[in-house]
Amino acid sequence: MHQAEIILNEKVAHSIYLLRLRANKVAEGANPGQFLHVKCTKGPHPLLRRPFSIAGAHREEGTADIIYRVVGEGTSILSKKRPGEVLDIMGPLGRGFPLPLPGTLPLIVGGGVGVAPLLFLAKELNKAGLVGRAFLGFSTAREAFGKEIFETCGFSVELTTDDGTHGKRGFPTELLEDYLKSEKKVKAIVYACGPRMLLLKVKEIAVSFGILAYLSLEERMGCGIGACFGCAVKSAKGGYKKVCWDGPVFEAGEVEIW
Amino acid sequence: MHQAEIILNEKVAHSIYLLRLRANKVAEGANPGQFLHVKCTKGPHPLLRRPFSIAGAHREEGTADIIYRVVGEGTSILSKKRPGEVLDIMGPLGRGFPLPLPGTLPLIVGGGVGVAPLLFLAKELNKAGLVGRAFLGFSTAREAFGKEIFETCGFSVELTTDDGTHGKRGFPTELLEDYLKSEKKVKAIVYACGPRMLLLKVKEIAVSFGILAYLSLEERMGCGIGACFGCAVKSAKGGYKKVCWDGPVFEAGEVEIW
Amino acid sequence: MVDLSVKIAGICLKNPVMVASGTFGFAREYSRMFDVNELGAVVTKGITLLPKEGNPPPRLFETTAGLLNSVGLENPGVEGFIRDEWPYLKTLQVPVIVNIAGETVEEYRRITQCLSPLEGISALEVNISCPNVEKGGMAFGRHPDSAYEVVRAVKEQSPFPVIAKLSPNVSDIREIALAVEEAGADAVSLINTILGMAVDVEKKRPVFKRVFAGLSGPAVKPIALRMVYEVYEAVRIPVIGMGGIFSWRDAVEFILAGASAVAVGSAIFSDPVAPLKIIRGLEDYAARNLQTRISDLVGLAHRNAAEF
Amino acid sequence: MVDLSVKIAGICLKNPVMVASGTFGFAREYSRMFDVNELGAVVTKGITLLPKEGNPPPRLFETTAGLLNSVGLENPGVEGFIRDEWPYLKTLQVPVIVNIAGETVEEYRRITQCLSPLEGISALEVNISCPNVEKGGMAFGRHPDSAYEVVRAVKEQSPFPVIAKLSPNVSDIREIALAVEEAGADAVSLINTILGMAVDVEKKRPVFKRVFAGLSGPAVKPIALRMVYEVYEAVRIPVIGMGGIFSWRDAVEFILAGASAVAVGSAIFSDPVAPLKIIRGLEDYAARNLQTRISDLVGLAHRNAAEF
Ligand SMILES: Cc1cc2nc3c(=O)[nH]c(=O)nc-3n(C[C@H](O)[C@H](O)[C@H](O)COP(=O)(O)OP(=O)(O)OC[C@H]3O[C@@H](n4cnc5c(N)ncnc54)[C@H](O)[C@@H]3O)c2cc1C
Ligand SMILES: Cc1cc2nc3c(=O)[nH]c(=O)nc-3n(C[C@H](O)[C@H](O)[C@H](O)COP(=O)(O)OP(=O)(O)OC[C@H]3O[C@@H](n4cnc5c(N)ncnc54)[C@H](O)[C@@H]3O)c2cc1C
Ligand SMILES: Cc1cc2nc3c(=O)[nH]c(=O)nc-3n(C[C@H](O)[C@H](O)[C@H](O)COP(=O)(O)O)c2cc1C
Ligand SMILES: Cc1cc2nc3c(=O)[nH]c(=O)nc-3n(C[C@H](O)[C@H](O)[C@H](O)COP(=O)(O)O)c2cc1C
Ligand code: FES
Ligand code: FES
Repeated sequence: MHQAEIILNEKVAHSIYLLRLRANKVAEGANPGQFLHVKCTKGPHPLLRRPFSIAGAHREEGTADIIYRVVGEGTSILSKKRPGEVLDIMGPLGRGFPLPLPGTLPLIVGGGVGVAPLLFLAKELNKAGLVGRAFLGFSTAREAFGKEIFETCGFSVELTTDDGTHGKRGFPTELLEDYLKSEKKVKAIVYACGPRMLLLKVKEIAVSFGILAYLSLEERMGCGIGACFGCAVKSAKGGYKKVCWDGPVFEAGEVEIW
Repeated sequence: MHQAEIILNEKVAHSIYLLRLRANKVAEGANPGQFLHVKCTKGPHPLLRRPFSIAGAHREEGTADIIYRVVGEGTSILSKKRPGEVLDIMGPLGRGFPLPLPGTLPLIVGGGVGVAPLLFLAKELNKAGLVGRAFLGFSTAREAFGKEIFETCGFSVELTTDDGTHGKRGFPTELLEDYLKSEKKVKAIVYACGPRMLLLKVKEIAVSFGILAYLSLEERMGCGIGACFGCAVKSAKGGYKKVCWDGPVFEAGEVEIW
Repeated sequence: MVDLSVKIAGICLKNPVMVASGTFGFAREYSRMFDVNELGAVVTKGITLLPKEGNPPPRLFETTAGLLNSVGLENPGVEGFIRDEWPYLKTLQVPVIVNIAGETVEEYRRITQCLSPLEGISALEVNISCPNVEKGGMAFGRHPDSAYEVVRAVKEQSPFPVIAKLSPNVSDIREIALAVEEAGADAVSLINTILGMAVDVEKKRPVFKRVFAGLSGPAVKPIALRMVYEVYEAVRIPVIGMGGIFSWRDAVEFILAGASAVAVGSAIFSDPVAPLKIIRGLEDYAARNLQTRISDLVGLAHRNAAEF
Repeated sequence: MVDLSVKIAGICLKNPVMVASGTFGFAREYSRMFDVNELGAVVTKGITLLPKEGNPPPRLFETTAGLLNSVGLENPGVEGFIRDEWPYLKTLQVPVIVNIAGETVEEYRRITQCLSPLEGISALEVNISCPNVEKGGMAFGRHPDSAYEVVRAVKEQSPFPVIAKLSPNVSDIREIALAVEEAGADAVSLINTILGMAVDVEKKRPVFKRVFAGLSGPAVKPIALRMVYEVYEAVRIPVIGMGGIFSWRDAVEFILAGASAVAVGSAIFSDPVAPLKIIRGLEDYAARNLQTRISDLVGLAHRNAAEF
């Protein structure tokens, strides 16, 4: 738990904000896929913290980013915070994306604000000398973000929108499938974050192509550190796993998404 | 109920703020002693509106003022509002101070933030060609406010503080009593607002000197318009009166303050 | 066009949004602020046989997202009501439901007799759930037998439909609902306030002179909703749902849980036109969900729960 | 210097602030964040005889100033607890209270037997109030006879003091408190969560698969406080108060209402060090009020209520 100063809190797309925090511990220790558990108010309502994936960590500046979509009370309060204000955060928490084995091509699949942790991942892959492909989907053009960052990291980026206003009309999982079909011999690993339907589809594709996929899941969270059993996801082996502690990133085969 | 734009929200003394609203209806219709019922947040908590006396109405500018002390959640939220934001208000509500009969000397007794409605009263008395004396009490020097305004309205002002850091050490009711003792023949009317102890003392003094006193009372409020029976004050005739509807200003003999 | 009308206890409401007893006075107060004829129905403050002083202040205390009240049924008595309040109420173009309370079964019977001649009353709401009085009130609503007795007595005298207003301060609200249904109630309304309290940490004593008070407001909504859901499954008479309704979303939750109509109470203090906003919100919701009649939504959560 | 220590059920706590079962895991999780030895006592997640999977997601849902949970007692079972959690817990320098639950009286008896050999357990907290399981749990806590039976069975087997954790979902919590006192409970703790629910208005069905869930958090505080006040008057054994405690002020309210100790639950999710802040707040409060012993404040609101 620390009090982190807000450096920046800016709209990057329609109802999507980037929030930058001065947070040395996060900047130094965070892995892509981990999250911050953020207190939106001091008061008793909304009671719970809100989890957000870390979208970037800048070790030199001692800062870290989250990118969030305004969907309800907590994120709406967040969007009104100004630089200079202080945010109470816990983290980095959870288990992030494992780096690919040498010689494996990273394929990134992101949907909507689920692109956030994948930006951080792309940067870290790039630092490790790895580049790959990114398939990104958004509802509509004005909600798209992040393309340039993937490109800066050396990724080739393909985009879809649900309504066809930007990139191809359709879903990024279709691009993934097409790519895998066309590149049969490639040894790939998939990293995905986005709506449940997207994750489900990625899992299906990974199974059918026999490749490894890592999915970042979402579940409502209480404690964020494994103490309350609130963030259960069905384990493939029976019983439940904790999204906050065993995840949020899981190998697709570990969990039952639906 | 109207949405009033905030023009100004400034500290005027330690933990005391003046908030100016663009509110034509209030500016035109308000009488001193009436109050506004203010919604501090859009959300469900704090649930209730907060009542504040009208501290001034500027008909020409179409604006009205309240002066509030930050004591809890609601007023703390209020103090963070900025000019340009909009406040949801009900009012002017309640029954204010009746003007004095001709030839009667108005004596004003205010304690702490209770001085707020009396500022408005002094201005209206002045407009009506009436001036008098004001006895104001504060806990300590840095919480004092309003003296100059009474003076501008032609009132002679005497001050007390509980700790003697400004004006006389003691309470404004002592000044009132001293004054009435020294000016036996004066035909006076007392207007008071402040903590319960002050009102009680004013009532006692009024009774013992046989003069009329009007007191502005406080009670926790729900509806603010006489519908919920929440803001009861014991009536001298038995039963209860509603502070929001029958008051907040009562002739001292109408109500039992303790 | 969405048809918002609902029928409860033989009364037709043009929309399912009423105001909760005790939070809307006798309608006249709020009629100065907006057109109360836009409401689905008006429910009056609780009326007793004789005038009632009510409890000493403080009577209200805010808690986190909730409100404790200890008004103690202050009201002008049935005669005062008929003399001072009814003349205005009877001019309304929406159903007027009169909320009644008593200390004995006999009092409930007599107040019903006094009100019987008033043409234009749409229904009586029998308050067997007020926690803020020394005698009667909630005491009746906590046991099936006494609840039965009171409702039976009112029903026997009343030319109007009878709605029984239930107390949430019970182990099993279905038992009470079944008892009042058996007694002839035409509908049930729930919940009344939940028994709560607050302590003044400076004075080191309870905030209220009567120690306990009734909790209402958004804080209680999940509890109220659960009880509506339970009662809907237990009885065949319509359910009027209330307790913490603040937005149209809350109202929809109650309707899906089984409420044929809803009442807005404490939220009115925050926003007097909350009921009107809720009506509009319901209309939009129904339209968005391709429902032509709001009444088709009543209890839908039960059917969908079975499938999930 | 204020003496914050209190004694409950024969256990000495260096301060009256514990954590509530189920919100603090097995202490190890939070020990990574702060020194849990600063707490008055640690209470574990509820343990059952056999491992329990718990309920399908979603398990949590936020309401206005409250939290609905349907965790369903997921836990590793008593053996798993002894193997995986106890080794850490026994190293703590503060009292450890183990919360237990069962579907039958026999299960409560057997789990008590399994735990009996563990030296270092300070007390058992008998959960007869969990609303999130199919069998047992709250069912026991809603009737004086079954509450008596469970507590009696545990008490007979237990070498440790026994705390009975009461359900608020009853008409009269004093009846249950009296029954467990009679059964030999050394203390009572209250409240567990209140039965509530939420409806998903888009999916038009209950949010939780089990429909009902348990409400906790600031929303329930006035109700919890009232029950503590009631129970304090009814029984002679000490009362541990909980339900919505968020700040030191809330804790003081519970203590004045009759709680010898308090537990912080949901607030920990908002602020993991809330219990520590509350301890400091209590200390300041007591000092400001010229109390040298916090225990002198217990129940003070009752004495002061009589005079006002
Ligand atoms: C590991 C993880 C990482 C996430 N990363 C991001 C991210 O990078 N960017 C982003 O925009 N969103 C992210 N989310 C989702 C984000 O947490 C929710 O959008 C946010 O909590 C909504 O809060 P609200 O108050 O605005 O909405 P509310 O009005 O409270 O609710 C809107 C919806 O958000 C979900 N939600 C609310 N509270 C929680 C909670 N405590 N835990 C989980 N879900 C909740 C609920 O499903 C709810 O229906 C992530 C979630 C998880 C679990
Ligand atoms: C007719 C009237 C006129 C007032 N005029 C002024 C004024 O001009 N300036 C000023 O600073 N204050 C005024 N007050 C008091 C002001 O309403 C309270 O200070 C304010 O409501 C506190 O809100 P809070 O949320 O900051 O404090 P909280 O934390 O809620 O409570 C602090 C205290 O304020 C009181 N309070 C809270 N809610 C209400 C309510 N709905 N109605 C009445 N009292 C409440 C309670 O006694 C409480 O103990 C007036 C009160 C009344 C009844
Ligand atoms: C100030 C106040 C007064 C009330 N008076 C009555 C009453 O006279 N009769 C009654 O049956 N219910 C009364 N109630 C209960 C409400 O009608 C309603 O059942 C309860 O407040 C829950 O709804 P809410 O959360 O929307 O307020 C009163 C509630 C409040 C807050
Ligand atoms: C997520 C969660 C899990 C809980 N698990 C248990 C449990 O296992 N055993 C138990 O007796 N109470 C359990 N409770 C109830 C709490 O211990 C406590 O009684 C209740 O939450 C009220 O306190 P609060 O409002 O401070 O949270 C749980 C509560 C929550 C929120
Ligand atoms: S959020 Fe508490 S265990 Fe995951
Ligand atoms: S505040 Fe409702 S009657 Fe005065």
